[in-house]
Amino acid sequence: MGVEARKPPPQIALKVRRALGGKAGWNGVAVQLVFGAILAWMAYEIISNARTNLETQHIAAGFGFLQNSASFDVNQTLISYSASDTYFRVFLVGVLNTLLVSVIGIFFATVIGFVVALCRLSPNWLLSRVGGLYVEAIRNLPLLFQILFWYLAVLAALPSPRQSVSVLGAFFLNNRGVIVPSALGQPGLVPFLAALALGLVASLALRSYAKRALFGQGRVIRIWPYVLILLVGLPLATILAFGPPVTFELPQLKGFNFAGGTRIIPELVALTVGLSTYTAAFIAEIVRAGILSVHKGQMEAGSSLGLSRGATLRLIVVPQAMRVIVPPLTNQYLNLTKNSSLAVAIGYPDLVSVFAGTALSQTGQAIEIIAMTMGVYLLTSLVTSAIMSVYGWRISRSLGA
Amino acid sequence: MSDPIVKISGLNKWYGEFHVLRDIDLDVTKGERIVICGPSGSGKSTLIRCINALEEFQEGEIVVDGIELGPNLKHVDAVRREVGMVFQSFNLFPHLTVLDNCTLAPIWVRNIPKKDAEATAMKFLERVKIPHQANKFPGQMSGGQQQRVAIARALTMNPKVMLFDEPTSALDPEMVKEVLDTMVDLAEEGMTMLVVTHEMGFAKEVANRVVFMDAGQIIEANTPNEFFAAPQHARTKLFLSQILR
Amino acid sequence: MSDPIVKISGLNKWYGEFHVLRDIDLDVTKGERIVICGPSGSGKSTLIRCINALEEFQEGEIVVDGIELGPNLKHVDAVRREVGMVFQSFNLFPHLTVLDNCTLAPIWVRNIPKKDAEATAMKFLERVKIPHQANKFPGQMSGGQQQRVAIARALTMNPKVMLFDEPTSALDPEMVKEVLDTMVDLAEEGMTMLVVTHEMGFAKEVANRVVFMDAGQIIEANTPNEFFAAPQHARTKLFLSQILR
Amino acid sequence: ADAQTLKTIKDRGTLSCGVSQGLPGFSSPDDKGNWTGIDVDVCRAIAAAVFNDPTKVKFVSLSAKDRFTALQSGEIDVLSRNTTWTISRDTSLGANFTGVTYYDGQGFMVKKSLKVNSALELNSASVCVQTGTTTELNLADYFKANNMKYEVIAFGTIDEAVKAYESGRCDVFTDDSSGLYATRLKLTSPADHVVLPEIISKEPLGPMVRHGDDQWFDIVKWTLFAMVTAEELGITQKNVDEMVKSDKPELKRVLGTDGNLGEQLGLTKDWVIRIVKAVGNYGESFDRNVGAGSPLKIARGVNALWTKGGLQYAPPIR
Amino acid sequence: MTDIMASSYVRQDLVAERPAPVKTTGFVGFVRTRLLNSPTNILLTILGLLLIWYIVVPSFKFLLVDAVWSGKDRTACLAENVGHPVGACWPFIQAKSTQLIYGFYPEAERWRVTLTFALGAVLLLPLLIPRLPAKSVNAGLFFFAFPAVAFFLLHGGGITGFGVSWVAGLLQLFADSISGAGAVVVGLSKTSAAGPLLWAIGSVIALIGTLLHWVIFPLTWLRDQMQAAGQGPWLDFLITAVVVSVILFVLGGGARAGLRPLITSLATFAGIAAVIKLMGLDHGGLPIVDTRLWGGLLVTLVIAITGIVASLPIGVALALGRRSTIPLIRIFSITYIEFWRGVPLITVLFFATYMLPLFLPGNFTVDGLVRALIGVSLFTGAYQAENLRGGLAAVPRGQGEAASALGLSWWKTTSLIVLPQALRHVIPAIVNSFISLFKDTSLVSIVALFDLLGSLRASFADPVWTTPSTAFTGFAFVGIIYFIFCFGISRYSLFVEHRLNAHRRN
Ligand SMILES: Nc1ncnc2c1ncn2[C@@H]1O[C@H](COP(=O)(O)OP(=O)(O)OP(=O)(O)O)[C@@H](O)[C@H]1O
Ligand SMILES: Nc1ncnc2c1ncn2[C@@H]1O[C@H](COP(=O)(O)OP(=O)(O)OP(=O)(O)O)[C@@H](O)[C@H]1O
Ligand SMILES: [Mg+2]
Ligand SMILES: [Mg+2]
Repeated sequence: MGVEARKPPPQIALKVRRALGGKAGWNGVAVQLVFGAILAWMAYEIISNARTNLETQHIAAGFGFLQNSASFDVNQTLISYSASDTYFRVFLVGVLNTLLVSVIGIFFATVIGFVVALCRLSPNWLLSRVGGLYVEAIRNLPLLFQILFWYLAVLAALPSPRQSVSVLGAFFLNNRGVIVPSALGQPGLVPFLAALALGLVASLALRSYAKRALFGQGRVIRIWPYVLILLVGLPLATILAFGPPVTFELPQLKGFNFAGGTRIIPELVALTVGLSTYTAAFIAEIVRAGILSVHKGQMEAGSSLGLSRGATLRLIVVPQAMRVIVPPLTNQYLNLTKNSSLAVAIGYPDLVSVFAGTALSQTGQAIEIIAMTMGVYLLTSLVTSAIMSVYGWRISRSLGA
Repeated sequence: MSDPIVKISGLNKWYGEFHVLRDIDLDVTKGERIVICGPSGSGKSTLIRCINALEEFQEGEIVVDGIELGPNLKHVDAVRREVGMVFQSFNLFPHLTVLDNCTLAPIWVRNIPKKDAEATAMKFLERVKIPHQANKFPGQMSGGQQQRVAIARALTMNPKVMLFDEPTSALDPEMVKEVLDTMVDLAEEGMTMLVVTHEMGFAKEVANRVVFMDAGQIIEANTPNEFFAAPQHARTKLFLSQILR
Repeated sequence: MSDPIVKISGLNKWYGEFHVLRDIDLDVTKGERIVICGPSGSGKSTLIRCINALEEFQEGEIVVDGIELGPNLKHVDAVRREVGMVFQSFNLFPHLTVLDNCTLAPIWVRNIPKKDAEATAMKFLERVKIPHQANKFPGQMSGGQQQRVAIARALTMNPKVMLFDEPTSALDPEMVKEVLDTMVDLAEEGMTMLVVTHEMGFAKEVANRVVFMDAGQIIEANTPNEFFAAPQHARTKLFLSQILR
Repeated sequence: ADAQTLKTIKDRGTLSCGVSQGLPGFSSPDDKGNWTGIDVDVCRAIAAAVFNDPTKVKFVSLSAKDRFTALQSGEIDVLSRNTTWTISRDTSLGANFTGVTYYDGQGFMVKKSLKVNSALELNSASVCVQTGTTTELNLADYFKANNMKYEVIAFGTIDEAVKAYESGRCDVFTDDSSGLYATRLKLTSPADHVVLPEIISKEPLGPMVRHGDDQWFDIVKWTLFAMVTAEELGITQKNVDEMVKSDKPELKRVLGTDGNLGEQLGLTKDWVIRIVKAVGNYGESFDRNVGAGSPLKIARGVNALWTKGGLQYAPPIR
Repeated sequence: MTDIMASSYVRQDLVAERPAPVKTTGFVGFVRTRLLNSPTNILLTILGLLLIWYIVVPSFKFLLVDAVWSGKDRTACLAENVGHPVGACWPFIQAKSTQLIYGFYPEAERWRVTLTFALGAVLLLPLLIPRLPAKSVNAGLFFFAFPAVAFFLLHGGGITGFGVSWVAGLLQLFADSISGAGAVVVGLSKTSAAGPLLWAIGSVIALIGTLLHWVIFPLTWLRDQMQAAGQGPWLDFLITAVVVSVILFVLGGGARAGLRPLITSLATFAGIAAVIKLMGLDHGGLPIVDTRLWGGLLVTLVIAITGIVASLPIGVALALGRRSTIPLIRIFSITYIEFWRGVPLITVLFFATYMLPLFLPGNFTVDGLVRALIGVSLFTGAYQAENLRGGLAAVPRGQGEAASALGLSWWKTTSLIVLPQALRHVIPAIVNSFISLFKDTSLVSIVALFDLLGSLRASFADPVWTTPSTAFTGFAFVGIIYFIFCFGISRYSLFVEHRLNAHRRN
């Protein structure tokens, strides 16, 4: 009686046309050809101009310069570096310095952002106003302005090394940065670190054990006293047993500067302060929106089931808010990383400053160096957005919408 | 019927300057099913939320199963454990499966082992006739199914009293019935229930008492038969004439 | 009635692997009014959208007023000019006034001077009885009014055939009638119409032929009298029993 | 950037000249944006030679780190920005120096209050420097050679470096010694700072052009030589008109009344006259910008003519 | 009270409303409920008060109480001369204010900047007030006429040709390049293994170039004739006006559609002619002020406004390209967008400022400011594309279908139905990107353009004004300017958003 369902006809010609030209078919192919020709023409123009320009100036293109020695110094390096190292090492130094400032910045931006968001959400009128003031003021001023402010204005306000502000005679603040005692490893260091690691692992194990106990037998275990013992007691015990793990070398004013101790340079401080306070204002808005996006009924449903306020927040509100928060939050992290390139304005040796700045002007290999610099940033953001789309895909699956 | 399990006396509540609940006195005995109705804004939801300590009140007293909720909201947690609540908008947790929705409170509040909690939850999910959906997320279910899960979730805490705040008014007409059926079942098992609803069929079938509220006060309370057949107060008459058309 | 203005033969369509339309043959003569009905998902909307080239199809042929639409959708623009379409969800352009909605296509497709286009549009707006609303925005009108504007908008292009895809199912009950009345007027003026609808009253009153579809096929087609009085096929009977209750 | 620089400039109507962002005596703008300085004079001299109008110059202020990219890319026609002549700059940068406008050497400036008398006492000091300069490289060499530790803080522009030095971020500011004197003038209280006696490097500063256009290279090179030659021959801004009438063979050649040396360069016969009228001879320019007639008051020293025991020596114009 | 336990209860007398026992409204209630309702809240209130105390009071003191209001140089702002700790040094701002606004723009010519600002404001304000009529004319003036006028006002100079010359020049450049490419390929063929093939390809390309030259010959000839005649741009203008008007007239449907398009076109050209005459563009125009002399707020505004105006069409094209089904176009759009969004703006600016000429023909220079503008526009365009993509996705599919069902082509559907709706959806997002663009203009100070922030930094270098409070004063002043602009725009965006939402509701 009825017509049975059949397989569709293959229509290969149509499919090929679609693949080549999209919905527009052959017209699409034609458009593409023209467009491709224009692109090719532009690429040709650019390349041929660059080639003739470079040729007439006898500039050697290529990455050979990376092996030459840089012969300039950098005032903050995470890996050992001296003026006789290569430009490639300068590149690494720059990348690491960029990562350093990004990681620190991201940490503080997140902390400040969440605190400000909580202030804004607080039932306390005054505090929420203060939070709002912070967000509005910070968001409406250029970041470069803020970084320069922190650097120039605050640097000018700080005293010289001889008039340092000293805390307990061990920490010093002056216009050379923050000087803290540096730790020198002692024989007791290894057991101490081992104990610390042990304590950490054990605490984590305890936590999952407690969760299992709750789920398995319905036993509630208060774990914080044990955690305290593990994390504080155990290391203390090793100190008693093996002696102190480190001795501190106190900074001493010697000559012009402090000798001994570790110094955090003011460029790093200004940059991280600027980046993290700026990004924090945006994060605060994201977090606030995320938390407000969780319906009020969810909180009520939680409390009507007898869950405590803390448990409701932890088990119900936060997981739901996180879905809303995480994607834009990642964007802000990316922005912060990109914005760290403003370091060039205050002489912090990040990638743009030492590599696309100093190395470029010493070698003149503009095309190669700028390409490498842009490549680093591009790679970071592409990898991050790839991770984020996987995350987004998993969320939409679990929501089952 | 014996001692009251919920005892409300002299309850007064204000929102700012606005006097929402005025001198409410209401005793609910064990096993009693009370339907509360009244025009919009009359304070029904507010009253029911006061019983569950979701709202503070300024005067009066609510005693639930011997635990006193003064104006200071002492004993809030104890009361909440005795009282289950079902909301108009379900308020299921969208990030948890149906089963996890139902085991969350038993595990974290009553510290019941997960296995046992799941067994109990499945029992109640069977009672609301959706055991096979246990591993779905709320977003994948129809409104009626969601509301039934919400009922099951409240039941897993073994409450002595169940509060319903217009449980069917956010549902498509076809789904109203399945939820009401579940509530009727529950009533037949002897659960003490306070239900805010405009489903008069349900009231007639199930309620021991119908309470009519207006302007924050209890205007009239009566058995369903008498209430519908012979309303006493002018406002009740007006309201019924509108709603029964 | 003379030569067919719409001629569908051997039409087959797939969504991916899913066979939505199966061997559809249907001739519509000039002035004929056809009502298409059938259960949800049976392919009614898909069929009607094929006629307007809003969907592609893989096998068969559709000829509208002598213009052929093969599987490759040749002559799309020519066909669309001959065919007017009214959607379930109106799809009026919210950023344009009612008048602009109606003059847009005449001006930009037929290159008619704005003055003339406006005069024509007003004529059709009068026909659907809302000339005084011409300068309102669609968002400011009721659903019924919006749907009537949508009909007027389609008419301004002087189509030879009008397609309606459940024009009343997104409307509140009070507004269904005003739209149906407009359609009845249109039918009386002799417009060729293909209407997907479940309004059986309309079918009885207006249609020359009722086509019943299920699972992507035309199961039965007959005059309304015979169709409703003596359905032949078992599925038709089942469907009618559900819908006429 | 091909062999047509002169034509391009003539078509455009202005010379595009890269200068510093503000180094008094060499190139610095006043409040109204008028540029002065010895480097600026070189640009004006070229413009005068080409257009007979020293004002047809567009000055592009560049930081040290951007200057070579700007020259390479064709943004500027000539870089006259206290740039040190080195072999690597002549080769790998794709540009050539055309001569030396100023023989300089790198030095250090410190606050008087630090009571430092020699650069060898600078162990563990913080040093502010402008990035992308030979200064930055010499600094590394010097401290390494003398086995001293230091901290370098490199800034994009000289102003930033000076600002940081003044606000106490560094103990030492290093630059070419001429630059140090110039910089000191810009400090709030110049008297509180001293320039240390050590000169740690050779810094011949001069204009630079791109590779690949020998004609343009010659023009820039000989513009500078013309200024030096003019000083040698005693031609000054004031007396140039009279000198034209002289019948000394050398003067006639130089001033174009005899032969067509200027035209061989691609300019006009009277090119030297144009140059001297516009900016004067080398000595006049020196005096006006950095020497006795300027606030800098730098002595001629090695920058005196070779006839006076200095290094300035121009090949003969013939 | 009646016995509630009885199954029947009827309230006889209604309870009257009475005031709450604890006041929760008014100031006292406010303080009680929002500030002091629990111990934690009291603590938080104290914390808030402390914060305010430590931020507001010192700022107030610095900006007003301890400030110095007049003086000639730094000595006026030194604590030892004033006798108390010195706050803001306002005379510094007075001395530098023109530099902060105009940069080095010649004093005699500053009226031109002021006039441009005024013109912009006069055109922009009515555009921002939703109630005022004639939005499209206004927008046309602001987005098309104003930029051109502003260019000639700010930069100066005149025109020697008009449409014909410009088009001819552009086409000739294109044809030259193709011929050049052909020659290069032919040249390659001599050394390459696949010589004959390359030779053939090269010849074909060269031939195309030659053909192009022939095709555009009438145009170039016309241009050369006009230039030889030395008439100024008027003849060219006349020809352009006639040609464009006729094309518009014919495209608009000829006489049937009425004379409106023709009249509009002629009126526009009359306007252009008036401007040319008024500003004397036909004989040189105003004296040229090189962009190197521009600075301060002027540069900030020029970059921000040009950036936003130029980035919109780029964004629209890319957003549509990203939705296109044509593979190459989609891939190109995605690559473009992801590229620009992945790199920091300052590397883009650096690239545009110092490296762009490397990729241009040797004798072809682009002004430094223009290069920054190009960089900023391309960069912002990518962000705008993403904004717009959101807007396009928010337009229901039925809209496009309804339009196609009416017989509108893809282009008309997109430009008449889809885009206008999408744009409405994204106004807030666009305004937000304007704010970030406005802030980001400050980065040009890193590539040696003196915008507001750059001018501020430059002014710090002036030894005449160095005092301990100079930096703070400068930052305070410039910060206030930035804040007023950004905060103002963001409030405006909120207002527009609310208005649009209100519109959607009814
Ligand atoms: N948080 C609040 N703040 C101020 N007024 C409120 C608040 N919540 C409710 N109200 C007011 O209190 C009154 C009673 O509200 P309630 O929700 O209890 O009414 P209801 O009888 O449940 O009405 P409905 O049938 O519409 O749900 C209403 O007038 C309402 O506007
Ligand atoms: N774009 C699509 N892709 C895949 N399947 C589709 C698509 N559109 C419709 N379908 C499927 O095709 C079938 C026919 O759809 P159609 O909309 O034509 O049904 P209908 O008869 O109009 O139903 P209704 O009365 O619900 O409107 C349905 O099963 C539907 O799920
Ligand atoms: Mg309610
Ligand atoms: Mg349908």
